[in-house]
Amino acid sequence: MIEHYLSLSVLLFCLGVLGVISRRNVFVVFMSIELMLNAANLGFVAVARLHQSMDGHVLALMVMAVAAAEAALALAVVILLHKHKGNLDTNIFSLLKG
Amino acid sequence: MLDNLLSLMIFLPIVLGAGILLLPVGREAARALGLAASVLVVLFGLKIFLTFNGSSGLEFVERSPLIESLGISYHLGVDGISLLVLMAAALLFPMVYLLFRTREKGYYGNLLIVQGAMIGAVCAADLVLFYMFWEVMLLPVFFMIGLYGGPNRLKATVKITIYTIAGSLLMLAAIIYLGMAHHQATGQWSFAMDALSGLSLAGPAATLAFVGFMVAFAIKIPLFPFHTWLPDAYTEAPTATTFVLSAIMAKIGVYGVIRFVVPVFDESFARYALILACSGVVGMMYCGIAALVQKDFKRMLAFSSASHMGIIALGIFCMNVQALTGTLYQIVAHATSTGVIFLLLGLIEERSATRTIDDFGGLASRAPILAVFFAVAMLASVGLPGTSGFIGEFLIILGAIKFNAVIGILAATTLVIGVCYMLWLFQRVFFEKPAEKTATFHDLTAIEVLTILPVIVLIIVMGIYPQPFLDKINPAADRQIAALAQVVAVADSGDGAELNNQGKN
Amino acid sequence: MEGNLSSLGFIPLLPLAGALVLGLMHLATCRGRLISERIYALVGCIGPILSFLLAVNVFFALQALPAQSRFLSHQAFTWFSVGELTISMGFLADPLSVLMLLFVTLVGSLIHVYSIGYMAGDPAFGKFFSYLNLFLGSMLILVLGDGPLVMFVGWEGVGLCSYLLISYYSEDRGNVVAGNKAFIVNRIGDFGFVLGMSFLFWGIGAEGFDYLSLKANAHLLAPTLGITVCLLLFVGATGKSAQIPLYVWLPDAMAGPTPVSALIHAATMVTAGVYMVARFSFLYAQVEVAGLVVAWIGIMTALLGAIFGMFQNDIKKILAYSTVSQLGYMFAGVGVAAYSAGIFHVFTHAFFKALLFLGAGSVILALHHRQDIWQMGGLKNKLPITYWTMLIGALALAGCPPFSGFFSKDEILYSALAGGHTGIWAIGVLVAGMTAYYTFRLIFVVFHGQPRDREVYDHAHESPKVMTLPLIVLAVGALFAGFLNLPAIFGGHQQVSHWLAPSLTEVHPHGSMATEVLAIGGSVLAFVVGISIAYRRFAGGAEQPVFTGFRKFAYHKFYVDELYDTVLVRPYRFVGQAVQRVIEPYVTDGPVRAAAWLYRMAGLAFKVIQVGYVRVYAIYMVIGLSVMSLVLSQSLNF
Amino acid sequence: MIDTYLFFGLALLSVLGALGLILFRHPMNGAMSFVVTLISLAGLYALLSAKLIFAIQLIVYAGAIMSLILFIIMFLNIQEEDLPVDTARWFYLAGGIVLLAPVAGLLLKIVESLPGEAEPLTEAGFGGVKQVGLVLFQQWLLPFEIVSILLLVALVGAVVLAGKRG
Repeated sequence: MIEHYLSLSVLLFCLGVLGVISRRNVFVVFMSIELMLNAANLGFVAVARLHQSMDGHVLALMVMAVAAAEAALALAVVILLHKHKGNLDTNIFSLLKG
Repeated sequence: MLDNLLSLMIFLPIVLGAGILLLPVGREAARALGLAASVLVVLFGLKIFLTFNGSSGLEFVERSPLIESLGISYHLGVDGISLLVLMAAALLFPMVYLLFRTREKGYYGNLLIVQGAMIGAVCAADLVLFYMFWEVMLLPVFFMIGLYGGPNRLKATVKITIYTIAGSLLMLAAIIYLGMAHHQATGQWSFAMDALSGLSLAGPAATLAFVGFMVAFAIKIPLFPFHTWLPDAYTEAPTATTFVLSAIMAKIGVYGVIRFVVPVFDESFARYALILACSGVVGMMYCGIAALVQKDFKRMLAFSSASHMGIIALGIFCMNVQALTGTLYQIVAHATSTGVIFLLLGLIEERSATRTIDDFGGLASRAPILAVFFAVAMLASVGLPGTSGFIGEFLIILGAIKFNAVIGILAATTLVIGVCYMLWLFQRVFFEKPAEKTATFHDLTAIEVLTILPVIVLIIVMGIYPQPFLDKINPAADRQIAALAQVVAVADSGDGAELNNQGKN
Repeated sequence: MEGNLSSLGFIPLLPLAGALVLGLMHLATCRGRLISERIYALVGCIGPILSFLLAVNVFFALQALPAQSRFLSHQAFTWFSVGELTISMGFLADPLSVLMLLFVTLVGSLIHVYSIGYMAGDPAFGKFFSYLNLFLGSMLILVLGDGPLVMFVGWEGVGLCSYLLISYYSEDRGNVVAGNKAFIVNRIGDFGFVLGMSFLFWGIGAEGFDYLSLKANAHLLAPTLGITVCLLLFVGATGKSAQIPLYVWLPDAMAGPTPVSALIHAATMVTAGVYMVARFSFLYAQVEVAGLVVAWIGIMTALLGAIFGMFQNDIKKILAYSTVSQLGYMFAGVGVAAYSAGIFHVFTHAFFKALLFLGAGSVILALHHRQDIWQMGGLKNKLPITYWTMLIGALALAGCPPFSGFFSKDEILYSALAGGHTGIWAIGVLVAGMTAYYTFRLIFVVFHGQPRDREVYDHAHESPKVMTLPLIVLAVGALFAGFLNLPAIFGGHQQVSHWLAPSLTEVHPHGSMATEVLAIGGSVLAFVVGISIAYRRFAGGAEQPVFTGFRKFAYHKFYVDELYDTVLVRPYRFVGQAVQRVIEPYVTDGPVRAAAWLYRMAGLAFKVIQVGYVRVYAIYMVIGLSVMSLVLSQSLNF
Repeated sequence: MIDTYLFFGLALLSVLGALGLILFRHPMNGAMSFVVTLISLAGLYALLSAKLIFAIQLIVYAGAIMSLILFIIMFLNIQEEDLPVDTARWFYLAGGIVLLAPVAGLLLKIVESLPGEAEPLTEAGFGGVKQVGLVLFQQWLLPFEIVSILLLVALVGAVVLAGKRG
């Protein structure tokens, strides 16, 4: 049964990656990253169930904390970017172009 | 407190330097602090010199584990080989603070750090510790040239940094190889010199490691053809940095070869000594000839310094006690003479705001004391008997002739080559009619005279009565040559035979 | 070691201390003249004179010893000691060095006194005396040093002083260039000297590197090494003593003040090479080939110097070439193993050549620094003391019996003839004739005939006593020094040769009476012929001739300077330029620059993939992840 | 048995929600669809007896974080014409799938090779607040504290960034 959970986790993770590489909207990209984090969380919790150990839960908690921190910062950045450029297209932020 | 003299000499300047950089300290305060620290270091250095026994082993040893699992320890010590290099690194610095006052505080901070790191590199008896100091030594130079240098400083500083780091990384790889070789041989990790010099290394990997070390040191010395960073760096660096580079840092390269390469890679060293000696001699001639046509006198002296370093390095490769002692002696002799020359040059540049040789003339009549000081240092650098330069140069030539007559004869051309460009420089700058830019030139002030005078006296004393210095060097040099001779005798076949036969002559 | 004499160390130390004191005095007061010339002169002369007195003392101490053990030495301290090399700062007084010592300190003291007059009014009076003292101290170290290395200290020291004094009037570029030339050419010689010493050390020096030990071990030296050592040392001598091919610096060295020319470039320093060869007589006696090379180079230099001397117009240049020529004689002497003859000529030459130079200085000063002999004439009446003393010097130089030069020169020529070196003798006689010719050409043109420049003549005046007194003393020396070594044929006992014998390794040739008469006859004949030609041409007041053909060629010194410039100096500079412009940037620095260029190119190439879009970077990551997964799933086994 | 049905139901919902996230054009729709995923994930946590995580998933994720995102989306008042045009979206998707296939393959292979099967029943209190709290504050105290610093930094950073004037 656990492998179903883990397989689902893999599937969700891949969908998250697809979201990051196929979309240009900052929000969608951001939420896709959240999706990947959640996929990882599912993996943690599933394996915790498998081993009857709650360390996985703790890790999941930490991931959530990180996700929260990330959300706070990322959204602040998004607001800034929107203020600067008035746009949400990731392709217009290309200052790193070599 | 005085039990840890070496640590004190290393970390007093480093800590103070870091403090000056990080804390809000004024420019003059930084200079005063630097001066105080360097004077303290001088006192410690003198104490070490006077209480040094002249045994062949390490003295003033400090040892405590640093990374125990890898056998890396904080291991310091001084022996006859490092003593005079240590003296050069310890004694010359106060002059810089006394003579130049127009720099920013960061400059003094960097100067302190570089001094501490150099003393650390000279005293380290553990390869990893040595490597750490070796790298720390470069950083302040990077800042001093990059921030306070001449108009083309960026190019020069990038070149010296990348060039030197490239060499250092090769050395790091070689150090790691040595540690592993020790681990394989004894089952224990160690990077201590005494442990590593007992290894018998053979095979292509050992040769590669030897090359790694040699390249690192050859770049620092610099040995032909790795000298190309030097003219730019010496020319663009502020004078005090040039002084540090030429008078002391280059010597640490030479010292590194003697201290680390010769005992550890004795076999490879003996095998490639002839090639290395050729490189030294060719470098001496090449740079000497190049010096003659320079128009900028700092650049000319940069080439001159490189030329002398060729001869100094040659002394190591001759593998006999005269040449080695000559090299060790010449390290200090050259540090003092070139040091004074560069410092005086800095003063001249400060006063007349030019470095083009053609802009000068008649300084001897405007500034007779300066001219006398310069002349003494110049004569020492061309190896006139009665100055410190002669003893070392003669011993090296003598040893070179024993090693290989052709090399010896070529080495002796330094007598002529050196004098050609030096006299020409002296003529154009100090003699002839006073030029426009030197019309209002004023002589050294009392403080400047008092600052430089001790070194001038040292140059002459070391030329007339060198034996006390040589007594401290000799036992260690003897021991090293004896160890080397044993290896050469054991490995004696084809190419080693010639050396040995000449040695018994 | 037959005895220890600690006063030996003071002989060089006194002038050196004088130099230091004078130098400090000069430096301390150079901005305003606070110290009068009298004090400088006093301090400057006290050292040399005390040294002279000490030297006399040493001479008597030595004389008191039995002939074969006339060695006094003093080891001041261990100079340096490394491995088998141990050099002590030691001084050795033996007959040879004491002879040198006596005349060096005597002539040196006299010239110091003379300089008080000659340099009066010079703005750097103290500096001049400091240099002069330094020179004398170095020269005394050279003479007294008990081994080649201590000698080398003095050897280089005198070279330095020579440089400093030639460039003394340093505002004039020409003088400085002349000084540089002297120093560099001397350094080329020193190059040979250092190599010679080194080879000698590895040959036989391990047992002790002083003359006495070396002499004791000389027979151990391998023959080929012996030749190498002798020739290399002789290279040193050619530099210092202005022999072919390194003589070119000496004529230019006349740029210095005249007392300097007299002391350094005539009487003392330039004879150091001869002294050195005589010092190493135990080596040269072993390898005849080396001796022959020395002799032939010497006699050819003598000939060349004489030829050049005949066609010069500058009074000091004439004397300079004459010095070159006489030095050639000396080398011919020591080359044919007549060491005592060579040294004796050094000894007499010091007197008469110093005398001639000082006389020339007196003339130059009288004429307000005019040196062209064709502006002089008829000065006999205006400068009587100078004239008469110079005449004595000239007769001695020309080899007129019984002046000192005659005996010493004759001794050399006789030794050459008796030793079977007829060619050397023949050239020697020819040169003797030429010497007489150019010497009297100078005397006649300068002192006889009518004044060529009336105004100059009217302002001429005899020099002060402080200058004429040394002239007179030296004239006495030039007149009588020859009698010290009177050969048997004139009823003498050759005291000097006997005195020198313990220091030298020489075999006196036993020529027949006929040889001796032939030698003397040749010399006298050459002198008579030379002087009569000079008399016919110049005694009546000839005008400056225009040189053409060979004479012009000789006047321009066979264009040797130009040749050296083209063959050595210019190529050297050219190589320097090539290194600077081509080799340094493209060859030695080439690989470094190429590496930097490659790095930059690689950067440009990889820049393409840095598109700047976040999404693309994510794709790169996924690509990497994908590749890693592929590899892992191949390699992992479940 | 029921848990199997529940699992597949929730799994289907979560995948559909995720697909909605990456396919809907407007971020608002995407976000609403993502909420579905998050809630169904919370259900899955419950199925795995992770009670505390279940609760936190609902409260913090589906509640706090998502409402923050939605708030910002609405705050920025994004119009249809502001949205970037996703050119060649299908190309990227297809390419992404091709690239991700080996990754997913590898991961699934690892999942398949997991040893053993979970106990059907858990201890009483597994995943409860108290038990997780004990683990958290006993074995994971230091990381927990570090996370608290991280949150603080994020807080300060957000304030600084948002406070900047364009």
